[in-house]
Amino acid sequence: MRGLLDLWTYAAVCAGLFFFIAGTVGILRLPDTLTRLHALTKADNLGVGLVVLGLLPQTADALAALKLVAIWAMVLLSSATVSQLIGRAARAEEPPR
Amino acid sequence: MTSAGGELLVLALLLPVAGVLLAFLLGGRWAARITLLALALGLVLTGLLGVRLFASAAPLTYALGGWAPPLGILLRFDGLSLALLATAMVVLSAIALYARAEFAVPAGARETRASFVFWTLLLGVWAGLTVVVLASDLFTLYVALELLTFAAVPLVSLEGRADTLRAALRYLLYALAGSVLYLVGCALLFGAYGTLDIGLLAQRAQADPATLLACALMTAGLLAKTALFPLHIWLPPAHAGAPAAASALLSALVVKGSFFIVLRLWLEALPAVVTPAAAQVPAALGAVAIFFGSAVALRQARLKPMIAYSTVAQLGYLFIMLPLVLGATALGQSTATALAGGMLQLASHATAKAAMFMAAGLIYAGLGHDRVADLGGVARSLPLTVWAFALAGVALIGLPPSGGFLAKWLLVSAALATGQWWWVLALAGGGLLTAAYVARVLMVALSSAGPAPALRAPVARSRQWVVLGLALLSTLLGLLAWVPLAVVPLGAAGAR
Amino acid sequence: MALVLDAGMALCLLALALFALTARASYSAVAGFVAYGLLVALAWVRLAAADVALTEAAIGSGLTGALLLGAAARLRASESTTVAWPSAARRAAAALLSTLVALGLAAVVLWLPQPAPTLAHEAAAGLPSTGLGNPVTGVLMAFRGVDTFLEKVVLVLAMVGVWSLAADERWGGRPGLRHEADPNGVLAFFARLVIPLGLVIGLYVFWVGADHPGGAFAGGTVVASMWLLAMMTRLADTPPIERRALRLALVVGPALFLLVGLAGLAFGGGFLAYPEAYAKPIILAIEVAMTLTVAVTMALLLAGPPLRSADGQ
Amino acid sequence: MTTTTIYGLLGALLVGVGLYGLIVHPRPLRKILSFNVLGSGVFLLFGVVARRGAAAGFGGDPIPQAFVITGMVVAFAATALAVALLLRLAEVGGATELDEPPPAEDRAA
Amino acid sequence: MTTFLLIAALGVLAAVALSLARVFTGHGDAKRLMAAQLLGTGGVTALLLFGTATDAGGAVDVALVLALLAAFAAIAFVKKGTAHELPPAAEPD
Repeated sequence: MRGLLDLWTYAAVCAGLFFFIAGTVGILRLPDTLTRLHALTKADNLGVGLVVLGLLPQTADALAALKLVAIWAMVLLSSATVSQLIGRAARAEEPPR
Repeated sequence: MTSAGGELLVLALLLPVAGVLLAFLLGGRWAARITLLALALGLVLTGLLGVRLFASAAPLTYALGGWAPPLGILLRFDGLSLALLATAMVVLSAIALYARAEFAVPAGARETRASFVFWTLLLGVWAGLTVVVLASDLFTLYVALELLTFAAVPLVSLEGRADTLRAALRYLLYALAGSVLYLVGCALLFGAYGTLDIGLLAQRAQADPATLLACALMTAGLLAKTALFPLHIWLPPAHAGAPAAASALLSALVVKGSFFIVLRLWLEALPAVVTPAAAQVPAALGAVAIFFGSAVALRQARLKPMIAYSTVAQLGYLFIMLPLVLGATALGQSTATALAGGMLQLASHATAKAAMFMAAGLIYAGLGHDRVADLGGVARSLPLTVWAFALAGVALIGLPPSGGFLAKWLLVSAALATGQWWWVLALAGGGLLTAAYVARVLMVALSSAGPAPALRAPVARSRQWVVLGLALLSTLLGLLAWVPLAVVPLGAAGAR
Repeated sequence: MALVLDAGMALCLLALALFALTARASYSAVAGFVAYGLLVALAWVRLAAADVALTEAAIGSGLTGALLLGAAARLRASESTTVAWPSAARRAAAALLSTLVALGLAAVVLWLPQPAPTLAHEAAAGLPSTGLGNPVTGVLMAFRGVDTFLEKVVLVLAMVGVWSLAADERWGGRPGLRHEADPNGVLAFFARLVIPLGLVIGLYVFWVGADHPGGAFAGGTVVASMWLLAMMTRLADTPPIERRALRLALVVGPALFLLVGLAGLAFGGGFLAYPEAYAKPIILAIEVAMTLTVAVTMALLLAGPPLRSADGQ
Repeated sequence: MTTTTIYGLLGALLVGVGLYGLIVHPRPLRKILSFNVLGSGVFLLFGVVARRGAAAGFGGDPIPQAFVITGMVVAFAATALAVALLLRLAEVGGATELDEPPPAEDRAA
Repeated sequence: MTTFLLIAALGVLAAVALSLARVFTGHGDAKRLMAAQLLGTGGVTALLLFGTATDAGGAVDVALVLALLAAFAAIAFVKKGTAHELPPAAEPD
């Protein structure tokens, strides 16, 4: 059982890390703000989410697990809000081509 | 760890703090009332503390919460504490009486900005100084330094003009840099000895690199806060730009707080680390400050900047005390003469400088300006005020029977006894320059040529009497020669 | 591997500090500093100081960041493009001094005595009589309670100082400018969701502080940031500073500390000595008051001096 | 090389960087920023001292950790006061640079 | 497991640092906002990873507060301490 859970952690954290790296590559390589935003939100939502999911089996108790989920929820919420605002700021700065 | 009468220390600590909290909560006219009531209580309490200290002939102590150092914090009250606290109480009371009219809430208003800020911060300065004299833990002393900084800086910009705001900001940045440097030293000392209690540090401290670096950084930070040359440049604009009552508070008392911590650090926490040779450095800076500050004061066109530069000079005298005390310790002599001389200089300057700033404030209030060249004949318009200015000047110059005279006499004796004759030059030369800038003002003010200047606004007699009383006290301080000699050695450095 | 992480973080921190110092525009520098504050909080976790990490996360990156960002934005317009730097000689002298201090500190820190002196044993021995499980809370509230008490007084004086910068005719009014925000906009929506969550987190951080990392400082600061969020999204306005209830909230923490101390003095135990049976409830009561005071003070320190009259104009 | 060594060196370097900025940078806001960098360097030194004193089952000596918490709150209050002063100065007087000689001589005219 | 989680934490931090370098060299509010958001999430993730790896007490609580305050800082970026919301144009509905 333990081994299976650890395997899940390895897999999920690796996947999360992949999205972080993908997000970074996106920010470094993509041409304009809106497309970079696309990359950024992948890191936020999927990267954090997968890492949280991966760490869940490693937590000691239910409260710690709850806190992990709350962190993810918070990141999702702020990411959704902030990317809205970034989009708007981008529209004001660089008019659509 | 708690001595008999230790509860008095707690009450002395809580009184100004309770004053701050109550004045903040109630505000309005209550702020001034609370301050005056608390100061009256504080004077009584200081008297009681003095009596208890003499009776026990040993420091009063109180272990807070029953936790003894190194885990807990010890309050400790010795002769040096009494000297600073008594001075502070007298000067604070005089300033409060002087400021009562200026910072009253006018009829019809519930609360005004200047009144609320002045009274709460005056109580804040008192609280800070009380913690400075009582704490025997270097971190508690850091909090005390911050109390003083946060109480002092807004007083500078009380009038809200751009130049005072700039002076306040510069002062704040200097003070913060000083605090942080002090804090680095605390980190090193704790890392090396596992305590910041002054008594325990005195037992444990050795002259190793960590301790030396800590001592150097802490001293540098404290000197920036005390405005010792060349870290003085924040002081003149800050002290000259504040309202007179606030200037008196800043110049007479606030800078003394950080100086007092230098004494605790050098003479009590780290006596095994600092040497008489090391003490030549701050004392030499002090000597430069005496000549530089006085010379610049002589060239000021206005009264308040002149008095502010005089503070730069007078602070220099205080630092000459360090090599004299350490020299006496090294030679196995009694440190009482040098300590008493230094503390008397502190008390003398505090009373005289507060009186002088307040006299300048009255002249400003009466004439609407304080340009020295245009003060001709003001002695006939405001005789009491000019008398007060002259008496304060006598104390600053160090003419008998003033406290300044006795202080310099004691310092000169200590210098000769420890074979450090060169400090006599600084002590004497400074007196001459001080005489020059005081005389320059008095010659104009007392001139009989032309008509007496008309007063723009009436100056209340009661306020003039307060200033004169304080000036008189500083002039007569020298007659009380037995007090400092008896008080200061009580439980001070070396008697631990 | 942990050391590689530490070294990487240290390099990032140093780079961000240098960036904050050298960036041309103040606004960028402050943005760098916000990032810096966040990383410092991680460093505190690495130093096994979770209480400090919580405080740093709440104060260092959160409130200080918001404060400096606001200042940089407001000064942006008045910031001249060129500033007169000190002469090369003065810069060199300052660089020499700073380098000497840094090198001296580095050398001394490397050669601090081994084994390191510590008060952990004394703290562990004293902790049971306070009823607390978290030694840092024990130090802050019991062993060195007077430091905490006096530091609260520092906050009161700082509050007076910030308010003292109001114009005379605005005295008694509401701090800060009125924020503009659409009550149906995305920000308000976000705030409505986050504020309740944040308040719960703040109270949780305060509550666990008795036995686990947390406490009044971090908890109060989190609550403060939620109140500020409500102000920024116009769900709440700053209260007029003449209001008696507000003044009470700003002093209740130190005042309760003082009263409890006096009671101890009066009933024989001594100032700030808590009777062992009631130590924990008394400390918790002080901490509740303290959390309120910290929350209100931190938020209003950030809001600045009163700029509007009491009726909000 | 240990964790405390790395953060000790970092703390020392940050003190240097912050001190330099505080002395040299002409803009007050950047001086305030430098003060915060300097402060966090000092706090890290305290943190290293605390970490080295780990004993009695605690991850660090709680006394220096408490010092840091107190210091951080004070540093925030100081930053708030400095920023308030700076903004008021900008509002009242325009120029915010501190290094020109103070015109104390002529203001009462 | 420990080493793996630490490497993952290092990876996240490295990724964030790389994109930060890019973002900080650019101009405009949108880029700075992206930096703030990215650092917030990256920092929280790295903290969760190495907190679990080294069993650091309270690391999850710190991450919780950090996530909350990162959101707060992001809003402060948008509001910039001024009374106005960015962009100055009215909110679309």
